[in-house]
Amino acid sequence: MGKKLGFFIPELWRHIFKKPATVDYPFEKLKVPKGFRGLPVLNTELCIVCKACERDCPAEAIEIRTILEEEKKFQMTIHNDRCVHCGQCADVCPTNAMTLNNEFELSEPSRWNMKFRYAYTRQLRKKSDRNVDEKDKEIL
Amino acid sequence: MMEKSLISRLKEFLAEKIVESANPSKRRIFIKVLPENLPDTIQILKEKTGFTHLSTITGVDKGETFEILYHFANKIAVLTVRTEVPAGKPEIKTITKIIPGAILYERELQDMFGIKVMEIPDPRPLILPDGWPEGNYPLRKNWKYQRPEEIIPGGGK
Amino acid sequence: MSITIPIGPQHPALKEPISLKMTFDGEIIKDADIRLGYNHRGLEKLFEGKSYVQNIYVTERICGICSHSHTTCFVNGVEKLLGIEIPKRASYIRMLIGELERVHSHLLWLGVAGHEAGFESFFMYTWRDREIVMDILEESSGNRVHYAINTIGGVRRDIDETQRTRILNSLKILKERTDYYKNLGTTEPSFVARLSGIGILPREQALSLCSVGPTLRASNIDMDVRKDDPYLAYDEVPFEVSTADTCDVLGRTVVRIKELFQSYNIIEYILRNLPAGDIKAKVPRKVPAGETVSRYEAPRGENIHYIKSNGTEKPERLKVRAPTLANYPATVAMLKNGFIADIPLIFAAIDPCICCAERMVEVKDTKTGRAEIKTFDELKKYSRDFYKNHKKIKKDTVWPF
Amino acid sequence: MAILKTFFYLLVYPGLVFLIVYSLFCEWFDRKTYARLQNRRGPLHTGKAGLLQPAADLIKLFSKEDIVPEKADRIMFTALPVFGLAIILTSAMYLPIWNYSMTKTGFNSFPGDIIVLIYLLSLPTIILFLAGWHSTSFFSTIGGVRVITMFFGYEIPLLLSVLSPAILAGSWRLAEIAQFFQANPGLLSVNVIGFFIALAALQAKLERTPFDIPHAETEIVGGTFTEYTGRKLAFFRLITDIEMVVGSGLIATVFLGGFPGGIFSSFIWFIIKTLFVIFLLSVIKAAFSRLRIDQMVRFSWYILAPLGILQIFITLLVKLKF
Repeated sequence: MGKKLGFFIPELWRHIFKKPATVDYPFEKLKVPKGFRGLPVLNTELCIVCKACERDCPAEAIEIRTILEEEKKFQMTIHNDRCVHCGQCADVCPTNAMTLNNEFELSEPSRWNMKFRYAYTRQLRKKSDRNVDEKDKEIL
Repeated sequence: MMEKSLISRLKEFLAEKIVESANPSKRRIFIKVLPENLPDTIQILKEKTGFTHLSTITGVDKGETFEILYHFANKIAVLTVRTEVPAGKPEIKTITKIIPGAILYERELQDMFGIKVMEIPDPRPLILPDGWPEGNYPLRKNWKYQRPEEIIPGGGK
Repeated sequence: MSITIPIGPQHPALKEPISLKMTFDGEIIKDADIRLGYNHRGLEKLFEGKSYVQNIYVTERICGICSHSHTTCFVNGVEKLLGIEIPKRASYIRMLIGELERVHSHLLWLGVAGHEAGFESFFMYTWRDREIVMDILEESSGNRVHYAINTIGGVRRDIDETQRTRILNSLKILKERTDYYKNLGTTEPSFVARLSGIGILPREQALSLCSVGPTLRASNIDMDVRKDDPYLAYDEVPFEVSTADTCDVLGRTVVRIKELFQSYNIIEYILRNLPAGDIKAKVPRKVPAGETVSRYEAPRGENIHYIKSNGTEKPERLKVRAPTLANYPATVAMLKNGFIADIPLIFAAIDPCICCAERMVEVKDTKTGRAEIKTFDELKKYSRDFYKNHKKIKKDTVWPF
Repeated sequence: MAILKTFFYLLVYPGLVFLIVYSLFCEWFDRKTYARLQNRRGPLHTGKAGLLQPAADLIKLFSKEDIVPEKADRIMFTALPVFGLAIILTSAMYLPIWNYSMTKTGFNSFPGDIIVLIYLLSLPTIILFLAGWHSTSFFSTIGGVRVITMFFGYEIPLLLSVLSPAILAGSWRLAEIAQFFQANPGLLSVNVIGFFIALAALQAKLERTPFDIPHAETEIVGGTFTEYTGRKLAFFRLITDIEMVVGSGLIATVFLGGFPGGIFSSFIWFIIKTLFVIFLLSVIKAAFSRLRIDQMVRFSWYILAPLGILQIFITLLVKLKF
């Protein structure tokens, strides 16, 4: 390995005329790839309140409360300030009601703004859903 | 195959020191020794069988006893030397004279389980803060912690 | 005359809090003492209270750089306890992500070495090229750092054909760039002068202090868990263990650059021989009682998890030993008799990941922290009051103009 | 009238206002070049293409809280930045920028002013050392000691290299040296080695990579400046920036033929030549890694100083021939 003084200079010189690699971020955004794990969102029409997501969330970011048992009214709170965006809720969801979207600019001035509440009536179970749900008890 | 011959060699060298031995899966060997035999065992392991690399020391709270596991590794197998000390008198001899690299793990053991390591060259706490109250050993099963209520700066809803 | 200087817990050379108490005689280090405990999150206690599924994501958060190593180590161990064999494709994908992670970690380290040696351009260039790997990882796993690709029994995402070709194309650029950095890192006179001959760790000392990873391999000991104790499908993949015999920081740099090339080859092999089939096996939720030791070659060295299960959904005990902790005793030995200027380089040469090494204790600050939480208005009021009183007491400190 | 003129010289051009504005511009130029060499963008959003960024940084520092460490020597700690700025502003007066014509040399051009300029340029180093010493913090003290250690290394090569053009021109007056080389531009090539030595020494004087040892961030935090905040730190930044202008002006005068023409053309030449020197300094900054203090001293005594003596021999040979 010979030592060469100024080995780096040609490379530096080449880069003066190159386009900078930096992205001028707030004005210019990179594309988010397919399958990015962003903000978790609930499709209330599909949720069957099996509570699998609440059970498996490692950050305890999902909270399901019963508002009225007779009317099957429930409230789900997604604490996005605790969420670690692992996507386990979407994986474990038997009806694909939970999904992660492409949103990545999540900063908010207050943590209260990051708690999303969904109040909804539980949907009637379809037969196919029930099968998935029962299997879910045994497997991950 | 290698493990079998290794176990037989270990039994040859350590003889009556091994209380029990197991080979649950490929390349994994567990042997159990009495706490008073531990430094000698490790000395023999290092000199005779080439287990020089101590991976880590694990403590497990088993209620009445504390289990201490010394994980050694070489190219053939991962050898775990297991020993148990009573919870009433948790004391173990240091192995830093044989393996100097064990010092941090032994200090960690002292911090987390309150197992006193005898003749340890540097007994200061390693990871617990300086003002940590005495007698609190976080990884013991009876050490419970109350997670404080979540307070969000800014207050209100 | 010797003086004692605290390096850390907050110091520009340290990216994470750790305290190094150094005793100097002039510019020469006479003694060094490491104090840990500034970055504790109580993870080992936390593991005992969470289910195995949750623990995948908790282990992932042990470290920000080698997140995949910890999950793979954990998941491999749990699968061993369950006694199941995961699909071949799944283990190949795990290996692929693991090697990509190694590439990104080593490129990051090269940049950090440049930064610690005051070679900012090198830092900027390597980190720019590291973005290529980060983009690959983001595309194939959905996140730049926490890939979350592992699940018990397999992986969560598959690699499709477009991703495969994209990774292979990116590898060409990476190989070319790494080749350039290899030449740059070993020929640039000012950089080599900073790296060579410092932080000497002789072979015997490296062995007796139980150091791991590139630190050990730079002392000419070919210990690599991938070869010694093959997990996943490493026994099928051809690769060599990279070593160097200089025992100094330059040797550690060389080892890492060699490993980069090995990783490129492994990735290429994996992508060319990716077996078809499932990516996930069905597994029960409860793990039968038992215990296992799981090892993994993380970018920084040997990573070891001891898992003890008790037949329930939650582990009885999960002990994590990250590679950085194993390298601390060696670091203290290396620092002695060096120059002040070498501290950041020697310390960086073990690629310290402090949050990895400290994961044990329940955070005590939360207890006192409660009283410290203030609203923004309170804080403003506090600062106003502070300055009112401040001026009264120290009027003479005001700038004379 | 003469007094007004002097005041104009001192305060506007080439004095205070011009120096501050131009040094901030040079800092922007340096940062931008450095960034482009590293494939980055550099300052971008303050002013057009980030032109006002250095000024914004300075204003920010001026508005920050001013802290004097309890154990520091309060008087020295406060006075040193001001002294430093005064010294460096004075040194700028000796650059033959506006009164190039030998018939109209001002009060500040006299035989031997090159020595005075070098002397004044070396004083800020002492100021930095004292600033580090009087901060009494560990890191500042080490930084101060490193400043003075380095000072012994690079000052001799700088002097040697700057003297050789003076010997060739047969004058100790900056304006005359510049005029000599304008008359014989071919002779500039004699001093090529000296030019590079002077560049290296100036880089060391400005404490930039590879010689940023006294305030090596990853080793000793901020070195000399560890304890300095707010206005005092702003003063030090200004000192370094102006030192860069004066130092590159000195190199441009003795090695690049000075600034010919009247008040306007000399102004333009001054800008072009100093920016060229600063560009070279930026390239050096980008191309090397930081040296260790012992390596730096060895480098300057084993390589720079012998080269400087060699340069003087070459100059003497050329001088004897012609």
